[in-house]
Amino acid sequence: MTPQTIAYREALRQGLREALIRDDRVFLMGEDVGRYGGTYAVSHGLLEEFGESRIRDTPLSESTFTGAGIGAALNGMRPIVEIMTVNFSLLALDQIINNAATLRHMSGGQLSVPLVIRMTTGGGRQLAAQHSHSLEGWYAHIPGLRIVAPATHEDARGMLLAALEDPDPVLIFEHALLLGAEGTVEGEPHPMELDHAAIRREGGQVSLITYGGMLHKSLAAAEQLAAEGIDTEVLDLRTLRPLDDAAIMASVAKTHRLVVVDEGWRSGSLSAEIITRINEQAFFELDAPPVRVCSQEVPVPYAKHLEDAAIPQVEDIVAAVHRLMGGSGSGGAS
Amino acid sequence: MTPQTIAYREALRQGLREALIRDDRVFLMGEDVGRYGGTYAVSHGLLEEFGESRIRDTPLSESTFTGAGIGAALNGMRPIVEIMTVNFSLLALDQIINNAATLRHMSGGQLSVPLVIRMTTGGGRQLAAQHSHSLEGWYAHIPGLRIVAPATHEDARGMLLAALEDPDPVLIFEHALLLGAEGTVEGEPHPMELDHAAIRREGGQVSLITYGGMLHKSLAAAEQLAAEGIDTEVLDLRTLRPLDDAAIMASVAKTHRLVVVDEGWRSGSLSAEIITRINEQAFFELDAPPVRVCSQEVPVPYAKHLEDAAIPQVEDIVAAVHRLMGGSGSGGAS
Amino acid sequence: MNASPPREGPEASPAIGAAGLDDPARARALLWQMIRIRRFEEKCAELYSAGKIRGFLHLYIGEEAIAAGAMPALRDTDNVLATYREHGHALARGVPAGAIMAEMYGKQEGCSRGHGGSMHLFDASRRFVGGSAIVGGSLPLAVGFALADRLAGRDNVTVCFFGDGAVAEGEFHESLNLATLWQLPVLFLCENNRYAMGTALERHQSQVDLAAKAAAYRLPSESVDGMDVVAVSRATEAAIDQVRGGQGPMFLEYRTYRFRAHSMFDPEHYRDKAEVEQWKQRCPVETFARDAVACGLLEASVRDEIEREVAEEIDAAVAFAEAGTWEPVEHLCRDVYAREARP
Amino acid sequence: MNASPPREGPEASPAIGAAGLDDPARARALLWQMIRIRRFEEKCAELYSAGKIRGFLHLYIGEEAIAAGAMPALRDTDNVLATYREHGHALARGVPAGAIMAEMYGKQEGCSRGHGGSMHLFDASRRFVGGSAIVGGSLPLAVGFALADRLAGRDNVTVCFFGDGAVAEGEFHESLNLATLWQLPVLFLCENNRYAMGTALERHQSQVDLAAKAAAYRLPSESVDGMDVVAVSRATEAAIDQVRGGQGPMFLEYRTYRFRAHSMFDPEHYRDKAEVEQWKQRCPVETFARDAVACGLLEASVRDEIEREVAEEIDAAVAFAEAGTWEPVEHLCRDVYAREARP
Ligand SMILES: Cc1ncc(C[n+]2csc(CCOP(=O)(O)OP(=O)(O)O)c2C)c(N)n1
Ligand SMILES: Cc1ncc(C[n+]2csc(CCOP(=O)(O)OP(=O)(O)O)c2C)c(N)n1
Ligand SMILES: [Mg+2]
Ligand SMILES: [Mg+2]
Repeated sequence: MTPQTIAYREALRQGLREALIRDDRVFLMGEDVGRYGGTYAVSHGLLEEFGESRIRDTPLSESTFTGAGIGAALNGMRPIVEIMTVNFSLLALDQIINNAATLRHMSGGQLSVPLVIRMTTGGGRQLAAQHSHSLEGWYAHIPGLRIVAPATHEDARGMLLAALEDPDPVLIFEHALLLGAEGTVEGEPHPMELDHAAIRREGGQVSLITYGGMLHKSLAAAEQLAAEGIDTEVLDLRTLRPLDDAAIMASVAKTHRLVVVDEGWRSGSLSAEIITRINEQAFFELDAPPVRVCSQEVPVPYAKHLEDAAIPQVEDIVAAVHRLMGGSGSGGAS
Repeated sequence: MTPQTIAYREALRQGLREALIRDDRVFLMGEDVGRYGGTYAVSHGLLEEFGESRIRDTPLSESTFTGAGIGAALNGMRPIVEIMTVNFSLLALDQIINNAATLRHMSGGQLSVPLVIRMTTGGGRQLAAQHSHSLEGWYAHIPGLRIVAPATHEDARGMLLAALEDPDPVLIFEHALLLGAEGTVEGEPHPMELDHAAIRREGGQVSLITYGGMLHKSLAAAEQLAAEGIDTEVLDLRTLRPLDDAAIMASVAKTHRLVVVDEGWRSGSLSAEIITRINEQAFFELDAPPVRVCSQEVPVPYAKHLEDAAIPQVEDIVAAVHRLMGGSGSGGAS
Repeated sequence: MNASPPREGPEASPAIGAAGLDDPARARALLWQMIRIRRFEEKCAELYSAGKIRGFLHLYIGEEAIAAGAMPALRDTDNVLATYREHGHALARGVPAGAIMAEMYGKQEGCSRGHGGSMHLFDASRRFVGGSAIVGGSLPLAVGFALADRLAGRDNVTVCFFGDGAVAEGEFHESLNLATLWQLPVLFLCENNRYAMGTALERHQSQVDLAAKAAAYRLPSESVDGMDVVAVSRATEAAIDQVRGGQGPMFLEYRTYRFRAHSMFDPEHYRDKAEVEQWKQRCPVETFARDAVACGLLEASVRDEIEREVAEEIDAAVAFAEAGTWEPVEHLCRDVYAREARP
Repeated sequence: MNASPPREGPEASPAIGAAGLDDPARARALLWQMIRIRRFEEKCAELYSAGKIRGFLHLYIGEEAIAAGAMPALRDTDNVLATYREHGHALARGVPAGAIMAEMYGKQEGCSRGHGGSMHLFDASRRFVGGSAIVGGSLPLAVGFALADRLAGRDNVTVCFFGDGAVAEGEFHESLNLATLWQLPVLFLCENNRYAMGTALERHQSQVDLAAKAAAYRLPSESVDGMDVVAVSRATEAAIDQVRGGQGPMFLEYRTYRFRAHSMFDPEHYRDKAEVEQWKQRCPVETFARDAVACGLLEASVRDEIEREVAEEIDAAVAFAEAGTWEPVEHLCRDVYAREARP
């Protein structure tokens, strides 16, 4: 089979379609997933193909339709809940943390919540502070949740299928800026495992550790750096909880220098967790203090030049690598 | 004036009382703060003294009474919203993040939200998974919020007064296990500033960086370590956002070894942020990889022996220091 | 079915009572279940004082007619969701008393392996998703349980117990709307004991007639005397039949009262002793026992028999809990995920 | 005041219309405001296509009678909260068109310094806390604004505009309960345009009569023809008087329709063109202009006059926005906190 070139949104839709075909227990529920065709047109056409009982438009009530997904999962179904964007998921956090993440352990292992929650995440489209959060790294703090961030088209299509096979709640964060991007997938839709990070570019001098929307900026930065003769490895975490420590440490053991690139606000970001784990597990591999490139600590503003300045850009990544390779040793954060 | 010995809960009450006396714009609002006397008896007697219009019992509706606090603050009042415990604050997160933290910047600096939100936090009372969260470090990820954690009786009494003078939203986390603990306060209630960490015990060989409920366990550990001849400094962060980097770096520059003690779940905890900042600002001061003592990554269980094992204990802190001083160099996390 | 006007005091509604029953075996079973719950909880209070039970403990004493009257109307395949005040529901649903008691001791023989305690009783085999300690948090779950049954074509009913306090939470609103919109087989069961902790109904609801409030979602709703086990039983049976028949969700308000404090920490500043005493006159156990004997449905001796049976069962439950074992600390992080996972 | 039965189609209610007015100056002002909003937004759509405005843009076209009719009833000291579909409200409240346009350009001369864009228009000096992009998120704020006025002894009213979709959110429920319980001076103004994005009213509300739904909280509620600027104006004035009088909160439903897509990205799969066309027959601008002339309240020439004035104002607004400047990037993190703070 020859590879297909499709938009990320189309890869997501192929995954959803395959999931609905494979397993009768799967259904999709959320605001405007049906009649409207999905806010970002991801689920367009699925209502016509699978009908109202499996493609369910909900009222505006994030807490309750998320909780209903948990209940349906407890009662034998394999629901896919779409929360339109991560920004609105704050309304459903009680259900996600106090129920989805907790019920298995709190019940002594009796209950299982095989639920998938999908949401778009990230900034970059001038939607301002209430519509530009990147909270996937923040969600990764919660035991009981599995957090994934498909950055490639294969992952966009296949991580959903793997997530549906997982007996625990999986949150899938789809970066809004990727939706229209073209990429390739091969063969029929198939599950893409959730356990391992993936090296997207091999390199020997410095590691860029990243995920989701920032993968592509990191790859672009690596290209530029290659032109300057800096041989950069790019590691795509894929799953943010649990982290693939082995892959992180292996990359660090190879390059001894790293930059974490993460769209979350700097303080308390996932990047801090990664750097701390490296301190714990590979401290003496480090040739220089690790550096992170994160979002500025500001509610993301509307104006394009301000938004661009708030969110990590390719130049910021390149500059961070320069700082790191310059070896000043006091690499400040972006 | 001679110092008074009072319970932490009484120190909190003195602060509340003083706030209500000082400023007519101050009122207290939350579930059962009035008739019931406060779930933890903190506000007991205030209804009788200040009346119903200033001590307001609310229905169970965390999102709305928190949002109403934001609205009242925008409209000239100085509300104190009590969310009974951090566990229920998840229901109010949208208001806290998308409104309280965001409105000043998003309005171009026009709006101000001088709101104080108080809540109890932490485990240790066998209340199980849904009632034992320690999420203050997680809240510290959010720009626009000020996060404080009074660990001493003076701070319990006085940080509220300083918080009310702050033009921005301040979240005060009061550790449930401290409520009954006795301690001293001096003189009349007065504001305790929010900007600086405090050294609670001077030492030269290792720094314990901590806050809130863990301060007392850290001090107890330092006592034990002193008996063994290990000279331990204990730094109380007091404010978790913004962090007092200068105080942290100064302590590290003095001792060159540190353990962060934090009741949050390990991954993505505040401890990771602190260790990462030290990497960024004082990497070459480190004589050994920093170590953290955090909660195990599990919803906190009910049974006492399991709960004790889930939450950092004095022995865990002592053991971490031993590991660090042993200098194995691969200090794993507790 | 429509909303009836609110009753302000503890007076009984035009009585159904024991007189409405004609089956002695059923009368005995109802009385037995109420006494069993009462004595079990009195034992819990005792064990709490003795330090054997810890954490929060919320007693159901005074409200037993609800769990005892409602639960027999359910099938094994139906689903039950409840709150942190759920000992009575667990017992009535058939969760063994020993497993409940062991849970409160924190032993691994407990119905939640000691992870949950009093507020989190679970028994998947009995479809009892009992314990939720976030007020209102189980309503959305109930909607989801019902949705799953509907999608799978099973004619099960999901019942969800919650308090008057939960009615103020947004999830109540969202859940009633969604269940009604989708016509799901869920029965919302509000145990209106007139207080949310220390906040009286009229201080937390602008509309104190909760059945009328529910009716605004266009689902059938009704109020029942929750101190009368026969009235509870009848109303719940009828509602379950209707919901099982595919007529969409329903709402029942049980008007009741808790005789004890909210939890073991509550000093009860907020209500008069006299009010409590007045309601105690309507104790569901005593009124039903008295009426059942008076109308010849039960022999006077049955009461003692039941007390003996129950005492034995509770002694055995305590012994079971005492003999239980502590889960090894090394197992602490098991069951966070089904697949073994690094964090 | 009580709930009236829902109207299913776009037919007018027993008309008030221009005939209900006798003041030509007022008629002119109403027409002017509606046309101003209409033309302003048409310009926005044009500028969006030209790439001058970015992000989300939600047009109010079709609903102008509401902002135009309601806002004059307010005092300067009253508070106005709205949603992301708030250009009309901002204009009617007196926020200068130039400041709004500059905001949409992202210029620092914008009413939110370019930080907010179309969805977040603010003007503290006019007590306009316009833009909230979280559906339902401003209802609790409105309750708090009203509480502050009450506590401070000021007789201001707070009005809060929101859509039919917001009625499904938990915060609607909690806010109506709290405002009614505490009898706060807040007026809830629901712009029911029959769709929440692509989800029709009857597919998101089990009770489609929203005034009846609100009445369940025991606050006075009423439905108004939102396509009739005079009806809007009358009902809103009466409601504001009543709320200001200290009679507690009120709820008004304006029945309206949006003529355009939900946002610039909406392909409108979910509704028939015929439905839209039918509603356009009731265009608030055209019907009012026609009636006002027909009944002799306005000269036919007034329409052209207004169009000229408005075109001038909008040209000036665009020029102001074009001439606006970009906030220096170095100021990015200012105004996160009032006190300069390290993170
Ligand atoms: C969301 C949330 N807020 C607050 C609490 C604290 N709390 C526990 S029980 C309770 C009162 C609940 O009252 P009600 O629903 O009437 O049930 P009852 O206790 O009377 O059975 C409160 C406020 C909680 N557990 N969850
Ligand atoms: C909490 C939340 N959920 C979802 C959205 C996405 N969204 C934006 S507008 C909208 C529809 C709102 O409909 P309605 O309240 O009727 O207002 P209208 O747009 O019709 O004026 C939705 C679902 C949001 N902004 N906030
Ligand atoms: Mg109650
Ligand atoms: Mg609408």
